[in-house]
Amino acid sequence: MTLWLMAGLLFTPLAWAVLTLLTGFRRGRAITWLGIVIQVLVSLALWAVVAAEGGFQYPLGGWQAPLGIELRMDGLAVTFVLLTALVAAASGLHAGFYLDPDKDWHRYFWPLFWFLWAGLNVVWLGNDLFNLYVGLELISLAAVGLVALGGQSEALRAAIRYLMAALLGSLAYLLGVALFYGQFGSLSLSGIASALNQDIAVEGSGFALILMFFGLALKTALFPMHRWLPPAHGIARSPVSALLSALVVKGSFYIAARLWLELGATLGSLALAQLLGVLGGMAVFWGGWQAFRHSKLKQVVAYSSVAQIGYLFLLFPLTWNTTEAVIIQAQQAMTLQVISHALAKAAMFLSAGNLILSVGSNRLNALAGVSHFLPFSLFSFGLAGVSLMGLPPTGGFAAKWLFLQASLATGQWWWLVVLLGGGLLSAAYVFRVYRASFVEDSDIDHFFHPSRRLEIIPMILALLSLGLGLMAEPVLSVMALAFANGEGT
Amino acid sequence: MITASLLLMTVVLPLGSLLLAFRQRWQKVYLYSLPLLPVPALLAGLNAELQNWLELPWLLLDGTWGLDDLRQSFLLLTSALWATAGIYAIGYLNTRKLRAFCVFWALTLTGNLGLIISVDLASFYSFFALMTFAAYGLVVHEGTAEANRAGRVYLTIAVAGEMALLTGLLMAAQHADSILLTELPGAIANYDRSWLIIGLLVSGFGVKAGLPFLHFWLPLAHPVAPTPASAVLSGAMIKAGLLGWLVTLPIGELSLPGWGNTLVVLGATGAIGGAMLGMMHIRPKTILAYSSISQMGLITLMVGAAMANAAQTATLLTAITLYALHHGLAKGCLFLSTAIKMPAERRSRRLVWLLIGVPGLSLAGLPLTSGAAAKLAMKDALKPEQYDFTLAEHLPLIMSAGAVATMLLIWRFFWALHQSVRTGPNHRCTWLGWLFATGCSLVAVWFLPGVWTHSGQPWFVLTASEGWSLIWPILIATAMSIGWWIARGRKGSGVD
Amino acid sequence: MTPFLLYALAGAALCSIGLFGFILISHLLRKLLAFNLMGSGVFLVMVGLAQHRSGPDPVPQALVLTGIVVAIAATALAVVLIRRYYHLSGKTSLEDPAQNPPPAPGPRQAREAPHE
Amino acid sequence: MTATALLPVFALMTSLTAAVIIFALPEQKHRLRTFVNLTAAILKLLLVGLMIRGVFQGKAYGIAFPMIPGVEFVLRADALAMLFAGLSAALWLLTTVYSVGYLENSPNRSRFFGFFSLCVASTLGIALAGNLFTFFLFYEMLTLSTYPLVVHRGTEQALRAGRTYIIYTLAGGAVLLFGIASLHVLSGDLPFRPGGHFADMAPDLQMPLTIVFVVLIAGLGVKAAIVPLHGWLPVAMVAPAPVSALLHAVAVVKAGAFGIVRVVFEIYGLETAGALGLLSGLAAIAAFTILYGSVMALYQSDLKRRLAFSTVSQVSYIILGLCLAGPVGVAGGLVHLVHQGVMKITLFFCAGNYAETLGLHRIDELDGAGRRMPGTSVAFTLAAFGMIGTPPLAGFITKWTMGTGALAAGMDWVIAVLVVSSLLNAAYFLPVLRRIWFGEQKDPWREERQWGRSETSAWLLWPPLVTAGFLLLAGLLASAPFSPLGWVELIITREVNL
Repeated sequence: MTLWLMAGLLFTPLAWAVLTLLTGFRRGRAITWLGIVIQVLVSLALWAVVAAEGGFQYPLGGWQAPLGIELRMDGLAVTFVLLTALVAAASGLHAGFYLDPDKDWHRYFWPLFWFLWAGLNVVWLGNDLFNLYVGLELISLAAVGLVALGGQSEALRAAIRYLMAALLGSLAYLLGVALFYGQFGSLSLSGIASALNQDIAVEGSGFALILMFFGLALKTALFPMHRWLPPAHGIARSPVSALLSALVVKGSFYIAARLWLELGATLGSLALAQLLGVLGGMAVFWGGWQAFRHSKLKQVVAYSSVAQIGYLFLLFPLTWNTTEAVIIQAQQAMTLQVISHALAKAAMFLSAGNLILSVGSNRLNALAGVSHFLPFSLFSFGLAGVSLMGLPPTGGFAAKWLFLQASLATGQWWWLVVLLGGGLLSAAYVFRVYRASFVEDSDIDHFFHPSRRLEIIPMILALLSLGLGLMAEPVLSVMALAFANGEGT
Repeated sequence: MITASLLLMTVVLPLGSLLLAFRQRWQKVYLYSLPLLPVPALLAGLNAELQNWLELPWLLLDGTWGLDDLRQSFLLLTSALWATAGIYAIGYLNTRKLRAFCVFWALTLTGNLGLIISVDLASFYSFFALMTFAAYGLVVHEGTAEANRAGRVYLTIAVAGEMALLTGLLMAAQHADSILLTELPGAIANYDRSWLIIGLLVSGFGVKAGLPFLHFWLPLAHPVAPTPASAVLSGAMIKAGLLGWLVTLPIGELSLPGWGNTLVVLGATGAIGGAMLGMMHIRPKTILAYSSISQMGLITLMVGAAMANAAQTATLLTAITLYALHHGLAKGCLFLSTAIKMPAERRSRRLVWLLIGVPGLSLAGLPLTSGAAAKLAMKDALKPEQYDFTLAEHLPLIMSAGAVATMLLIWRFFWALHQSVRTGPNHRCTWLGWLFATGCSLVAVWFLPGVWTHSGQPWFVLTASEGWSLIWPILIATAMSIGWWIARGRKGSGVD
Repeated sequence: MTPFLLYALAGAALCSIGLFGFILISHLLRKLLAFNLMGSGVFLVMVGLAQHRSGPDPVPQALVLTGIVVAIAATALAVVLIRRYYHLSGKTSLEDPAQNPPPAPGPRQAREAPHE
Repeated sequence: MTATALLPVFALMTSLTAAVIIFALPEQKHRLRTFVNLTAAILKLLLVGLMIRGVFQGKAYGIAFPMIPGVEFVLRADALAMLFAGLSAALWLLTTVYSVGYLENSPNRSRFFGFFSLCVASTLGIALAGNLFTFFLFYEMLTLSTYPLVVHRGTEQALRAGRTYIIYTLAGGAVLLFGIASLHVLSGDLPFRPGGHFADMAPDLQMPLTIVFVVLIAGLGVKAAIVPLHGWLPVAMVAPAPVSALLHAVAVVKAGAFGIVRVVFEIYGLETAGALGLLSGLAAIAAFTILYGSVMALYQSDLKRRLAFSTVSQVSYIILGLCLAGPVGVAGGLVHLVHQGVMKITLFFCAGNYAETLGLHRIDELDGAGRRMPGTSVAFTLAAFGMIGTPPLAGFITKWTMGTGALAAGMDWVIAVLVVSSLLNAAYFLPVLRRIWFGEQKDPWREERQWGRSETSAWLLWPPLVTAGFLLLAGLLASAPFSPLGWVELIITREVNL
């Protein structure tokens, strides 16, 4: 049973990628939707399985590591798999209506979309560092291609910039992998961890970790290395931006988090932990400030991604040699933040796309008077915004709450400034959008109502991110399974 | 049962009458119904059995209404006055802003009657406030600049008074741990900071009672109101303050010479100073207002004495009641008379002047009038030998001076009235109301409970026998005014 | 000082040279070459370091092969993008258009070219 | 889970579903929208009424489920909750009626009523919240759902007001969140419990608890408009009259005050708070706020602004009442929660009527308005006298009870505060009344709208009349069992257990 599920999970994306490569846009769309259905069902099934029986290891094709590929299927992984399925499905459906079928290069959206999905699944499930690398590359290349779909030179410029950053990042990561392998002769996280536990940390392996973190942080667009993200996410077509902000950046962060949780205790250091946290905090403020300053809707959303990613990096200082309870709390916070940001940001980008479609402009003040027409998209945008602000009952709030708890428990009160101040800052830029939509002075009469199909999708995502706060308990309980049965952290 | 319904009607009828204000075209009806509003109160005063409290558990903080003999006589006075003034108003008022007048009349009436019949603190204070604020409407009714100014002064001082009251009552009630007025005096009596409460209450009610230095609003407000309103303001509402004193202050509970002195000083100031100030004025209603201050001053004397000596409370209370009744009625009909137009033909004019004159002289204590009775009562209630507080021995002097001053002021009033009076026909109801009032003041007063006898023999006789002690202040005053008249070279005199 | 370590150090050197170029050079193609240089450096490190244990180790070879494939794919994509970018904007580097005014459009025939 | 347990949820749902339906309705479906609005309001009133009856008979309604690890979502209907819930439910119905008339043929109605329902839903949630966390949840929801109402007009001024409002409230929310989180770290998830949780606390907890208390009050004080956190309130006046009415009478301001009540009674407990010496400080601030608000009100020439400052002062009565820490004083404070709501909403309704019917906003324009709009003016007069504290109106009951409580608690200076503030109230209300009733109309009304024989639209006229009736009855029948005072005494005997 699980065999089939795993197979479905990994191979449908690749197979569909090849299939859609051969077809035009419309047929590709039809095929894709079929694939989406399959993927969603599979992911749900797997989630159910893990929820019922807990995580398990899965050697691909029966070959053991190191030569074979071994997949780990624990609660965290399966949660992210399901999240991916949801968001990707939403973006895929939305893209089907949103993209213009008559632009011939749009047909490439489908294969890239599927490659991306495949890469993501590999990253969630990958258990040895090299597979993770491959997955990362797959993601990056597909993502770059998607960005380039924008067509005009600006898009390409952003894409190339993105590509360069991504390549540099992955090389740094690969170098780290090389050093690790050189030291421990093993590629699986658990293998390295056990090796570390036997003999004390070999000097220099800290450097490998730092290299990897540098690479991953670059791909995750952590504060000083975030410059490539806003143009790329801003210029891409809305469904693409949704995918990128919601999932792609999370991929690299996910690897960083796993590295830290398994190796950080021995290889990491207080300085490193605090450094990452501080960079995250600065990302929160800088991203928020930029989002507040920008006048283009999608730029605002893109910069808010920079800010939101910053929160994730609080994981590192909050899990640095503290009690198990706090570590769990921080991990839960991180997971919730990833999920809720993914849902909210996807909803935001999709609805932003609809709004831009409706008023025919990317500028913020073009939204004046939009609320006349009660566009669904505005509500979706608003709800997603609530989640970004971290107000109850959204998932964003739940995450913030847990972060607060963790930082108070570890006495690292300075993160409160980040959490509360960041929340206010995000409120500032979100309310700038609301405000713009409430302005009455311009009486716009032209307002193109996008089809309900386009509007309902972001609404669903937004509602999910809203409900996550209320449903946090069960979600986290599944996520915790992996931690329960030893495997992982 | 009958008592309950009467008491309820006392308040409900005037309030219900407000419904008549809904339609502009009903205002005439409303006007004609004004005299009927106080009727239930009148009946209640006449035949309600006393000390029979009516419990209203849901009202405010547990309402209790009822009558004792003090309240009964005040109720009679007030309702009678309002009734006659009501009749008078029918004739007096022109149709302008009629509806507004009726509304405020009804509200003030409700307040004034309600505070008399209420035994619990909350309803008492409620009605008191209602009366205070509604009376503003009567004061500024004419809408002239003068009226507005008077209204402003009135309201300012009144609100301040209300606050003083609220505080005093609060503290008293909290200490008594009950909101029955009957409990308050005892509680205040044995309270270490009773001076504070007493001070607040004295000043709070003093605003209404025209206590000196709290009286400024009174000569402004009473005259500018429409005449019937002035009559009730000066005749009835001013007594509300007095009633407040009598029911809340620890009179008869213990002797407070200090307060006795204070009140006596204030009373003397009011009695004489008020009269003196009144002499400066030429407008009849203003003079009457000042005379009210001076009369209340005399009453304040008695209150002071009562505070000073618990033993004398009983006699003093009867005297005070009597005086209050007499002054209320007399002052009422004097006020009403200010707007009477003189008939052209000579004999009937004489008659009118006579009818105006007698209540005036009764104020000064002319024998065979209620005034004489009141003065005698006061005299023997305030015999100095019964008291031991500092100012006790000056009381007779003050009283005599007061009597003289009163008489002087009355002459001044007659003269001023004579100057300002116009001849012409009067509305039927104006006559009726005025005659009723005069009748009450001269005749009916004798039949009021508690007025009939004193130490066995009827007042009426007493006033005759004690004649001289009453006459001489009148004579002195008359002589003085004649002298003054001659000095002014026969230019316009008192009566002709 | 085994030869393997030598390989590793050489790889490190290549890496840093590549990094140097990758950061400093603004011309996109040369940037790409610099990246490939880095890539080979990393692979060299991988193979080199892995050897110091007893006996040859198959795993790094496999890894490096895979790595090379990935690198080729990346390079190919990069080349396509750069070419397209050049045709659209006529520029070979990524300076902000804000700094220098929008350039003359690239070769016309390239724009019309159907296969683009 | 029985139906009784779900009653609070149903009550909450009525307005939530109403909101959703209304958002879905197209703008021009006015009749249908009004119908939905009123049905929801009435239904909710019924449900709350049911709960009140149940609670009176000692039933307990509630529902709880875990939300975030270590935190529960708790809805609970106790007597205190019912006090607030009943108020909001009753006033919601009236305000809905009023706004239907007020917003007749103005744009964006569907948006307005949608957020309006959300706003009321959150108010009910605040009332029913069973622990600080749930409270905070609805507290923030309230903030968000009121913003669109404040900026409803969409004018530059409105938007600026909205900005001020949101800055104040969100900042306050953040502070509150900090307080709640720290409290949670100190002692876990704290359900509201009569007598509080810290009756016997470890001495080393005292310092942190004190700090947390200050933080919590600061957070809640923003909405409760405690000086110096009141800045948003007068500015928010640009909102349409029904919104101001709601903001001032039930929703926002009361949410803050109610929160403070919960914290003082059921988190810390009066004794503990008193023992930590927190109440006296709070009392001082409240007293200052009372006087400050009244003084400021004197200087306002715009009717609504004057009312706003009067709110600033009036709400602190509630807080001051708590600080009296005796059964009577507390009763005075709690009962003012209701009384102030009824009186203030009446005043705002009337102000709205003057603005809508005659286009009057400034006080010096009101001359002679009484003769033109007697009904409205009577309501206004009653409410104003109530505010002054004239018997037999609701305000008197408050002042009397608080006064007695203050004396009982030996805090005589409170009497002085009460008296002075009453004087100030008189000073800024009586002139208005004088203009309304006795002023001679000088120039024609700004923009008069005729409604035939009636003075204004029935939708606008009746709500203030009804509320005026309430505040009269609340005073007259104060001793009746279901009067606000009666209910508050029930609360005190049952839950505050002093």
